[in-house]
Amino acid sequence: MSEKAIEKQKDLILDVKNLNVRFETDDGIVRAVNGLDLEIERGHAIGLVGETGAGKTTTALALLRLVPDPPGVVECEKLELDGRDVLGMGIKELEKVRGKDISMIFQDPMTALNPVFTVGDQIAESIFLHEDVSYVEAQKRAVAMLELVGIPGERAGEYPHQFSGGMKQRVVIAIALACHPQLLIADEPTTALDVTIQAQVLDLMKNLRQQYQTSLIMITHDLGIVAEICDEVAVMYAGNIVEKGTLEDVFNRTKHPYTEGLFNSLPNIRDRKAMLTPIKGLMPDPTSLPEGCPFSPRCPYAGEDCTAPQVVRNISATHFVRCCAYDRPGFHIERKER
Amino acid sequence: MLLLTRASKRAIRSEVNAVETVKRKFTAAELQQYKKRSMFGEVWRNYKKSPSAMIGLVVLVIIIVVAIVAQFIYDYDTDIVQQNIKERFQTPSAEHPFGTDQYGRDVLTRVLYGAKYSLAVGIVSVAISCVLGSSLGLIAGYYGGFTENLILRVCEVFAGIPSVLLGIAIMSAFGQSIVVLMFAIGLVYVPMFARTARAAVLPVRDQEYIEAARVSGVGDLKIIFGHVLPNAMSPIIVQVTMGVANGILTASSLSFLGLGVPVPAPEWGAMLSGGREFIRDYGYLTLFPGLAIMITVLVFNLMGDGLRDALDPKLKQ
Amino acid sequence: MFRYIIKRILMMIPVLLGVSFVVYYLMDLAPGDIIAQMAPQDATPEQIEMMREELGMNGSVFERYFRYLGKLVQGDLGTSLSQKRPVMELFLERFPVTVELAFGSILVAILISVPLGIAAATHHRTWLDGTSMVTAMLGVSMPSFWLGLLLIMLFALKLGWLPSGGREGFAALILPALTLGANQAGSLTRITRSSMLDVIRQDYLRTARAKGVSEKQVIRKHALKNALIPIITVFGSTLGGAFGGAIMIETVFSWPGVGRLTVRAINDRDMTLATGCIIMFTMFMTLTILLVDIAYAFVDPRIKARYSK
Amino acid sequence: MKHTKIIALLLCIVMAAATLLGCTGGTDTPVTTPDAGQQGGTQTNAPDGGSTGQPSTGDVKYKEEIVIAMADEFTTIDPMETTAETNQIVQDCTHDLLTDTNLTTMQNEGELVDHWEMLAPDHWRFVLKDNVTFHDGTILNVDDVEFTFQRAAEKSTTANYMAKISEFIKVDDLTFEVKLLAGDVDFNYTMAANSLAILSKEAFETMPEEDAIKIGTGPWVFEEFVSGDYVSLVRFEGSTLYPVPNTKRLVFRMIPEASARMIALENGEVDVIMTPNATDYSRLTESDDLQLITETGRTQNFVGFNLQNPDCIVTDPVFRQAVAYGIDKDEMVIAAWDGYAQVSTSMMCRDMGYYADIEGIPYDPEKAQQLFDQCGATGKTLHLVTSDAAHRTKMAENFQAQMKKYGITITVEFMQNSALTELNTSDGTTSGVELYIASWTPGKNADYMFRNPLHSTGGRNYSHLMDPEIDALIDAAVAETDTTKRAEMYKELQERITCEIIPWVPIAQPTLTLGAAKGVTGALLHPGLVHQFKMIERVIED
Repeated sequence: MSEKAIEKQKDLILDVKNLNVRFETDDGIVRAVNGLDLEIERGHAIGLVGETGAGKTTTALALLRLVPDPPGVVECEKLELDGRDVLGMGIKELEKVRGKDISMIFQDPMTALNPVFTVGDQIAESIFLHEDVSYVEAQKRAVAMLELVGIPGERAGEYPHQFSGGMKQRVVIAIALACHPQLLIADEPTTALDVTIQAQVLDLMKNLRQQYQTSLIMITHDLGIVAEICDEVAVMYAGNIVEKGTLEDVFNRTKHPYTEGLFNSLPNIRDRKAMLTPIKGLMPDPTSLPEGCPFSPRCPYAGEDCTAPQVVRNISATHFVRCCAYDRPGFHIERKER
Repeated sequence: MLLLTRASKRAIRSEVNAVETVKRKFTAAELQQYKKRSMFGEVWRNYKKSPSAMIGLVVLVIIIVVAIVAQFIYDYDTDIVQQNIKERFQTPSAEHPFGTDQYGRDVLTRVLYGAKYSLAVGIVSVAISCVLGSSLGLIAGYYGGFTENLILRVCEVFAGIPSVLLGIAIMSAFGQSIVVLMFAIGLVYVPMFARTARAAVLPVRDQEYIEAARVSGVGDLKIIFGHVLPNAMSPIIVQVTMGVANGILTASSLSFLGLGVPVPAPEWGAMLSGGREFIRDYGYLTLFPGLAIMITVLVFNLMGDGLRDALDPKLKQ
Repeated sequence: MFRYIIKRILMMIPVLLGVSFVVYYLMDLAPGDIIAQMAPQDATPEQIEMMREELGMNGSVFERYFRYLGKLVQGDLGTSLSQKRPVMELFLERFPVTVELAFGSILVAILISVPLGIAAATHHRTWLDGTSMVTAMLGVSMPSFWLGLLLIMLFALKLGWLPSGGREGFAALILPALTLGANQAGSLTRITRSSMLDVIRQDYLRTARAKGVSEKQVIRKHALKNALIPIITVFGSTLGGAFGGAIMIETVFSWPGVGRLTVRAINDRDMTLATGCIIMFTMFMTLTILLVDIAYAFVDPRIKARYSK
Repeated sequence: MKHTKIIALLLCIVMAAATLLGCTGGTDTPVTTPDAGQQGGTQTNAPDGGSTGQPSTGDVKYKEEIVIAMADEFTTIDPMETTAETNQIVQDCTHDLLTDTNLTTMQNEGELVDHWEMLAPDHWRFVLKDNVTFHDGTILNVDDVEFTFQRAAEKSTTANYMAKISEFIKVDDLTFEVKLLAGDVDFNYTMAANSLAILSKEAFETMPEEDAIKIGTGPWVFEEFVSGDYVSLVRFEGSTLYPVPNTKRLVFRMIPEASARMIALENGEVDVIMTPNATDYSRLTESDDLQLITETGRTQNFVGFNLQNPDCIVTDPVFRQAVAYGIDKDEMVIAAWDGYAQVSTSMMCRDMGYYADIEGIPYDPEKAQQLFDQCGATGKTLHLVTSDAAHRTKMAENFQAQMKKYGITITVEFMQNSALTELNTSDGTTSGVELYIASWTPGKNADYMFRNPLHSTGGRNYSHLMDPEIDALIDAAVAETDTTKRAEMYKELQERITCEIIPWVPIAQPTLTLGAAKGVTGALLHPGLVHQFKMIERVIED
């Protein structure tokens, strides 16, 4: 009864059930995302954390249905954006949704902008496509958008190569936010930037998000950024979410051995002399994932039961973990003191 | 796989550095040898992946075998020189699968026997332009400055003249023979190789390991051939394969204009040229040599394409 | 930009002088000369000497070359030995005809290769890709004169749709342009494909898609303009190839262009005409490449910026 | 995915092959090769262009424009600048000569000259025809002839003709006399040189040279020339020497490829084609819409020997005899001309004055083999040079094959025609030439036939024959006024050259041919390929 009530309360902007993405290549089938479930409430910001190759970007692309086909094959039980079924959409409808309701900021601003069009045109294109305005009007709004991200409007007529990396990322953000999308996916927006610029860009995103009440998926491997911007955290490993919860849940009540490993491998700000404890081993080869829990070969707590298919376990209403060790009586993990 | 290769290459490169500077006992050549071997395996593995390139290779082997076997089963004097006017213009039949030509000679015999001319002209001329052009390109790229400028200008002169016209002019000047034909075509393609080789050398020229070799007193020639050349190898190999294709085509063009191999050698271009007059009634006279040229050229092009992909795995990403 | 163009044009001069010497010298090496060609069957030795002097063919090859060069640097290509008309006049009379053919063929090549290349790239590793590439490869591998003969047989003779040669009306251009274009299309398709494949992998196309730009627009607007850049760079050499290839095509299709004029001049040992034509040919080809480079700057803002610096 | 690529590849190859086969599918039709004897019948040609062919009014309709496809390029309308046949064919339509060869009777007749008189071998009198109009409306008189001669004397192509003249005397407006430096009983032939076409003096005085040169007396007026493409003429409405042609416009189009010319003719793009391919002869004769116009040729084709080559077996008369016995000329005629040529038994051209029908050397392979063995030629390798003209390359290739039967290897080198001329006219002891294939078209008189290629001072003595007896015989024959004695001398020359000295082995005289649409008349074939189209016309049926 209460569960149902909670469900009703939830105002989901995104609801994904059992998302699978695989790439069929000459060298074998790469399973990039495996049965991922994800729910995001309107106005929330969720951090998608994981190592390189965990399938974060692929997940993001799958949400926009932008996984290149071939070789990519996407299978999904349910993919709803703001209550609308994205899966069943025709290509025309989909094009209307992209950039309008859901936008994405890409990792590398150096390559994300088309070198042969002016930045103004690139922003205006998005507005022109989705809003019922003339192209002149779209360009005016593009200039305004540029100014909003802190670039003088008169630079709208310049080409990407005339901008620095940080400025380019601002342009990319301007493009993504040009039509005030309901959901913004930011794929490591700051990784390619200098530390000082990173802070500026993050600030900008934070402000804009608040201004437009945009929901956000922040893809990153930087837990610091997550702590700063997000309300919730989802930790990905080998194409699936292994732990999800509020910031509090995941950061302070860490449950999954992999999340534990992630935290342990962070440098300790208070004790700089302390040794780092990296996670042993490498990510499994996505062409031949181990049976059961994909993390088990690297997991210090691995047991016989880990080879069975993994089921999600609710720790609390907001906190989930995908680890069978919690079936073992009295199981708990050890986190280093920070 | 790609990452591994690159990483291993980088590793080998730094290894070379270390060896060169610290103890020179381990010769660079040995390391190159190792590198080459692993590279060859890698290239072959990549090459095998392309079915069209493999078809190209197989067909080429067949053509070469045919060219060789034809020399033994046919007698030049009786099968090539001798005519049989009474049996001229016989349309393809069991006895003459490709028919007979205006002199009553068997076209199949001539096409098979003629394979060696096209292959020889294509291969030798490209060998000439490759050796000459690559050396010039390497020298230009390695030394730079005035030498480079001079070589580049001279190459521009020869590259500026349309290849068929240059070919005609050379053939007119030195007379008609297969050797002149080879040299004419060879010369036509020198600038292409020079440019390719130079372009390949430029990024390598200032690499540390070259510097290291130079500092440690290794001779220029040794550096060029031991260190610089291997790096320019991939584009040159591709160029050679494509060059043979172009060479055969240019040779057939010159033959078609009546400036090729002297009669009665059954060079395909010359056969085409001879059969052109009869194309309406006896189309097979031009069809078969034309097909032979096309297939041979196609084979080299397919191989060139395959090699390019195999040598430059970037495209396979 | 302007200075850059001037520099390029100045660099052309030594090359053209080199071309003039190479051709002149080769022509001199060639056995037989124009006098033997022109003299009446019963000409006397005095008469031959007289003709030699009249045509400026007396003296050693270097003497003659430097005399020729003296005029050449003043922009005078001399008079054709066989036709007794200024070489420049003859060249300019015939050149537009070749340009017509070359551009016609380029047009054909582009119409074939750009859609084919794009289709191949966007359907990478499908049957469409394979077919396109093999078709392209066939185009490059066929001797153009042979293809020309086959096309004449089919369209002029069997079907009677198009004229077999000559230059009367637009219809006469179709077969030669098609023949030459098929040849050019081969290499152009390959370049379009690889350039397109390169661009298709670029992140900015993903950005465009994420913006909601339709797939058609992504290819036509965002990808093509970028893919065009390398295509344009080879356009210069393609045009050069078309000019070179025109020589064979002009022979097969009786196309009265400058290629045939030049081949004839070489055969006639008409040194001034042959040398003059080849110099002009080379000059036009070099200028075309320069023009293409400038056009390149207009498509790619990055390069334009580099020039203006 | 891998499979699709292979399938695509195969598909392409199959498609390409199918297209190609489609193009050449017509090869099944059997085409009989005509034998050499069949080609005697000359197609109907118009009667002598000068006298008849009045435009018949009423029911007969003529095609307004006739297009003639030429093999070579027209380059200039100036008769004194060229000896190329293509130019001369066009110039023949626009300009006239003092005397010309009547192509029907093969006799030298007056064209602009009404009649002439040899006052002495070195003194000639010519009387021009009355009321001959130039294209600019002026009437031809002696001043025009004098002007033409003066211009010719300054031009290197024609200077040799003028060098013979010591004095030009104008008697009246239509009569002039010419005094020569040496006696020449054949001077009237000199005046038939195409480059000596008579120009209008007044035109040169009132117009720029490039326009004046176009003014002639012929029935056609120069209209337009597009380099490498075509040259067009319109009929001369004021023509007085010749009747006004029934055709309004005459276009000479350049189509270098013989097969392309043929296709153009079949497609109706052109009305007449020059030198059709031998393989197309049957197509022309069998078609309902086309015709083959033929005429006995007067070009002697031969395999020659360089008699001055110091260390070569070709200087051995036995060897030369062996070659003469050894060549199967009939076979060579099929190989080179598809049978359309007349086998030569004598070195002299048939149908020339003083031709004696001698037996010559017959084909006898056994005898040839015996002679080859006797002189030790068997197993030797010899080098043959010739030009790249199609029939010569075919002759060479066939000769090569024939000699192989006797165990003699012939290597062949093709060169550009002027290169061959230069090589053959240079010093025979050093030129390195062993064997050559060439041809000789004696357009004029019998003396010309012998002197040029066989006299030690001859301009085209390719064989480098230096025989005082032959020289003396040639000199004596030209000075002989008694035609019977002269005929005997020429017969002796023919026999000695053909059977005894053998500086060359005569092979054949190819038939002259033109391809034309049905209804075309008035084309006259010229042995030197300067065909006459002055009175060409085509009747069209409604």
